[in-house]
Amino acid sequence: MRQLWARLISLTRSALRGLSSSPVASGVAVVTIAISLVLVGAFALLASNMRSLLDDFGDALVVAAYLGENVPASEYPALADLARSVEGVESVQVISPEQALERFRVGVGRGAALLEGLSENPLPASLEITLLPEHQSAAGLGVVVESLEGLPGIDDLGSGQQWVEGYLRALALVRGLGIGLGAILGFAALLIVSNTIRLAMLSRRDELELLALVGASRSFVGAPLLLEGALCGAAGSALALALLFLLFQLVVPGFEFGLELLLGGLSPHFFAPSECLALMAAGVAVGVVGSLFALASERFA
Amino acid sequence: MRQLWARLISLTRSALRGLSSSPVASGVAVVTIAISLVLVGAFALLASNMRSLLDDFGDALVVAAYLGENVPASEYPALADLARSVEGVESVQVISPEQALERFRVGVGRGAALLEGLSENPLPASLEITLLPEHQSAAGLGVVVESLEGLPGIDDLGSGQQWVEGYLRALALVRGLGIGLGAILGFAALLIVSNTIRLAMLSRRDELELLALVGASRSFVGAPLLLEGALCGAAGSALALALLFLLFQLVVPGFEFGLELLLGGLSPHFFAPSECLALMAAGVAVGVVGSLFALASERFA
Amino acid sequence: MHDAVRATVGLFHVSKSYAAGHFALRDVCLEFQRGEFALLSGPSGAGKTTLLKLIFAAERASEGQILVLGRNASRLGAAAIPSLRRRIGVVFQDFKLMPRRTVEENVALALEVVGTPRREVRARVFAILKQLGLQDRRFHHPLSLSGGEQQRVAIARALVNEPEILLADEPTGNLDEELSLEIMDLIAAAAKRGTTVIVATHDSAILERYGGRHVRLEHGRVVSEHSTPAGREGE
Amino acid sequence: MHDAVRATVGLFHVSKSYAAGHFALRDVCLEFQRGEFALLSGPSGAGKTTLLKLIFAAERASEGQILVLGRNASRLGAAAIPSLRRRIGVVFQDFKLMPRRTVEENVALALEVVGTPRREVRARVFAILKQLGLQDRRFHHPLSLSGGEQQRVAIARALVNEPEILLADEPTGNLDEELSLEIMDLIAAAAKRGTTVIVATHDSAILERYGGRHVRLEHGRVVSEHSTPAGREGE
Ligand SMILES: Nc1ncnc2c1ncn2[C@@H]1O[C@H](COP(=O)(O)OP(=O)(O)OP(=O)(O)O)[C@@H](O)[C@H]1O
Ligand SMILES: Nc1ncnc2c1ncn2[C@@H]1O[C@H](COP(=O)(O)OP(=O)(O)OP(=O)(O)O)[C@@H](O)[C@H]1O
Ligand SMILES: [Mg+2]
Ligand SMILES: [Mg+2]
Repeated sequence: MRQLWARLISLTRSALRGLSSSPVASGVAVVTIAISLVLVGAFALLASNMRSLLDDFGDALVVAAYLGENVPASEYPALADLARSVEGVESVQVISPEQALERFRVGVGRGAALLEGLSENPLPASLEITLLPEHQSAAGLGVVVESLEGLPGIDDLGSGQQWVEGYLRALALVRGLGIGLGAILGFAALLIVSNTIRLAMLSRRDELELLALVGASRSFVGAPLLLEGALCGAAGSALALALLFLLFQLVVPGFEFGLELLLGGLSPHFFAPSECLALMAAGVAVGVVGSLFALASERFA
Repeated sequence: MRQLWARLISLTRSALRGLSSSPVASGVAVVTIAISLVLVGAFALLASNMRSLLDDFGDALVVAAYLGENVPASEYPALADLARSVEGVESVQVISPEQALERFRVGVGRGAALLEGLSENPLPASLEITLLPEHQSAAGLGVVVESLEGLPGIDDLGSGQQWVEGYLRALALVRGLGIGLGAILGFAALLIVSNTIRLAMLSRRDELELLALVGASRSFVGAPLLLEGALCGAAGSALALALLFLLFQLVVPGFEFGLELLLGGLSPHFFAPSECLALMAAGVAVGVVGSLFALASERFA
Repeated sequence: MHDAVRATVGLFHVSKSYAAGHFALRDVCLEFQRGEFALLSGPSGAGKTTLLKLIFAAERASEGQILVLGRNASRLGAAAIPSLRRRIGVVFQDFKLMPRRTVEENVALALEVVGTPRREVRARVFAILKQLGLQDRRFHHPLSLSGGEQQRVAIARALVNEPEILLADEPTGNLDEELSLEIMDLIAAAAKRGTTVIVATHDSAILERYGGRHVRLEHGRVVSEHSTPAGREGE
Repeated sequence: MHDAVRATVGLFHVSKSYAAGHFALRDVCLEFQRGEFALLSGPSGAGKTTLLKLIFAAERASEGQILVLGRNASRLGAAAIPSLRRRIGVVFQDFKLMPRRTVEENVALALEVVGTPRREVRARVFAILKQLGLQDRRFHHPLSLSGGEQQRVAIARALVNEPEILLADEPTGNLDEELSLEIMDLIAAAAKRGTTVIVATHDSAILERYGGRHVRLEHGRVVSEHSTPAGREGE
């Protein structure tokens, strides 16, 4: 146990010595890791905030059946029961014109200014029809809409559908960006970091070659280098977190209106502590993997 | 003239010799530039395609005034004239129910399957009201909507507005992403590239120091290094273009449906030749600027 | 284990060619015993450095067998090389010091690779640096040392470990005559303690002063070999 | 222009201290004339390399003035240093060859920095390599050369340019006696052609054989200085 401890201390010491003996190369590696992680992190932050928005979309994936103006309020429950019997419908809720206006106000945030000039409530009463999960798609929606269309008292199904359609596009957009850019970014960060560490090692090649000449085993050379990679990764991700937090604090107030449009009524949130830890872990992992790549690509013997 | 030519040839020769004398470092620099440009380029490609979509949005920023079912087709022109007299309105076009359905079919692409089950045309006739440029905003829209509301024969103004609202969000989203991620990406790429070139120089520090010792002037040392940066940048951006093109060819068919939703009916396009050239130029510029940074941060004397 | 074999270092019909057609060493047969002190001489390019490189497995022989401390150095796998090298001290012709480490760290390296405890490392490094007149320089970096000081650091690193074999390539090229002899005495003393010492040198003063075994290489071949029973170091 | 001043190199009360309190050179006054051949000796760490470094402006004097080819080397701006260095050939104690360039490229460098046309570069590089017995090695890389071969490449680079001043720091440390004298003759011949030559050396054979001016440094001070009217190189 004490043996192991001593070994760890001496390992750490030689890693730190390695880092400090080539300060420029180490600094560059740390900064590069930080930049890469800021990129990935900024994207993750956006995606995480957008996901909250998408959860809200789940609620929006309902069919609103606008009732004709000549339908008296007393008939609303009966109509709702009728709608409930349609296949693919999970639940039905009655929305009075007043409720509809209130919702619209909350939903569009500041955009609600749009409605202030109105002298009377233009919104009709409606049935908010939630679909069963298996019908929550464009095709499923079509089937349900077709069935609902035949019901009496329902004036229009179009509006809600258009909303949903607009949101489906936004959703596909965010997903597309998420998968595509996220994958490219992550992969690029890994490549860049491993290249940087490789170059950092190259600038110390003479030293590493000498180690082999005096009989250092592969693990004696490799272990501190991996630890150096891990330390660079940790330092880089800490720096990245700090930068992201700063960016977050600076950007959020400036773009308040834009973000409100983007995120609906939700206020933007930073990473949770566990997510911060995950980012740190990613940094360390990227550093270690980079060192491994570099070690594998350079042979010191 | 021949002097200059000879000077250029010898400069190029010594730059190429410099690159080939440290193949690993040069290779890493090229790959890093390529990766950075793939990131920026993939983003630019997406943004450029989305811009086409946004141009389409311009057309969508119209108010559709749905006419009541009891209004006979013969009164449409008179109603249109009336709408034209509202302040802020640029032009008004009459859309018959048949035209509306056709448009909807084209607009949603495959999503049109949604409409196939319909036995009769559910869409009403409408007036497509284009706003003057200065009214093409949420607030301007509000004013016009208010005026239109008082006109006879108009049943509903809501639907078009909701469409617009949904799109406004998407627009803000794309703009926000565009400004934020684009700026971060570009800056990050520049930092990463200049760091990489700096490290590549570090691995040849002995050589650069010697040049100073034998009396090489700053320009004798610096000029080939800048040219090396430019060559790395050119090679990197060529590689990036090739990768992007490959990515484009691979990704587009796989995500056809998603992209259709994202881009509406538009088919995705790759960079125009002039845009390719711009990317190359960006690569060269980044390489040169990176070399300048590196030269400024390292003093060889 | 190496006591069981006859010679500490044995070369049997060894040839080395870096590029086809040109031989740096050709059909060399030599044996070096435990505690032997051998001087290797010959003109520039004769193959002295190559011979030493083959012994500590920095190069592989093109032909022939090389036995070092009971191992076949010409056939050693990459994993077995470090353990062999840890038993050999080498003074490189171009010093090979780590420019970003202090003198102390450079010398300590040879002890660290064999896992010596830190306290012992410090004591032994200090002792050897003092012997070589470098105790004031121990926190300096190699680039801030004079040529002769760098050479002495390289010698300290090779000796600190008390290796079973000491290979020294032109260890006094940057030293004045007086210092040269002082340091050669130190190297010769290692042989007295049982180390097999092989020194490549051009220095005629050293060749005249030290007895023991003299091997002369020319164009990669051993052209003369003689032993004086006791040199000055035996006086 | 440099003909107008009395000495090619003049040091006036020059001191150099790398770290506070410790002087590598102390109050040195020396002048070297055009075509002079001077040998600089002294124990390891005496300040020989430091003296040479001051002359080609690789270090700055802590005190005193240094005139080189009519310029004040101790006050030269960074922009003026290259043009001075192009008129000085230097053989570095540690060679300082570019490991990733061939021998030919290494030597050509000294001509390229002064803008010599390519054809002439080739011819002159070949000629000097031949003089030094390195013509077969010209496409080799320095790491694949023996120590003595590397040293000769360094000498070739310093000489190829026919500089007005030649500074050589221990140029024969890795050469056997015979080759040493051959190469010293080459260096002495440069002095005959008008080059001011300053050679730092420990080699007693060279010190005995060559006349001219002998300067001995110890602990950073000039402790003895004498001239023999004509050395062996005048025979
Ligand atoms: N790595 C290599 N690749 C190709 N040729 C080499 C290499 N190392 C040495 N040589 C050649 O092998 C020959 C012997 O070199 P070696 O270094 O053994 O000579 P040496 O006796 O040590 O000479 P010196 O006294 O000059 O150091 C030389 O001609 C040299 O050019
Ligand atoms: N860059 C430096 N920083 C600090 N001290 C230095 C530096 N260069 C040299 N010294 C010290 O200055 C003194 C003189 O060094 P110098 O290299 O001039 O000696 P030298 O006469 O050339 O010796 P040698 O014959 O061993 O090469 C030495 O004690 C050395 O440690
Ligand atoms: Mg040798
Ligand atoms: Mg010196």
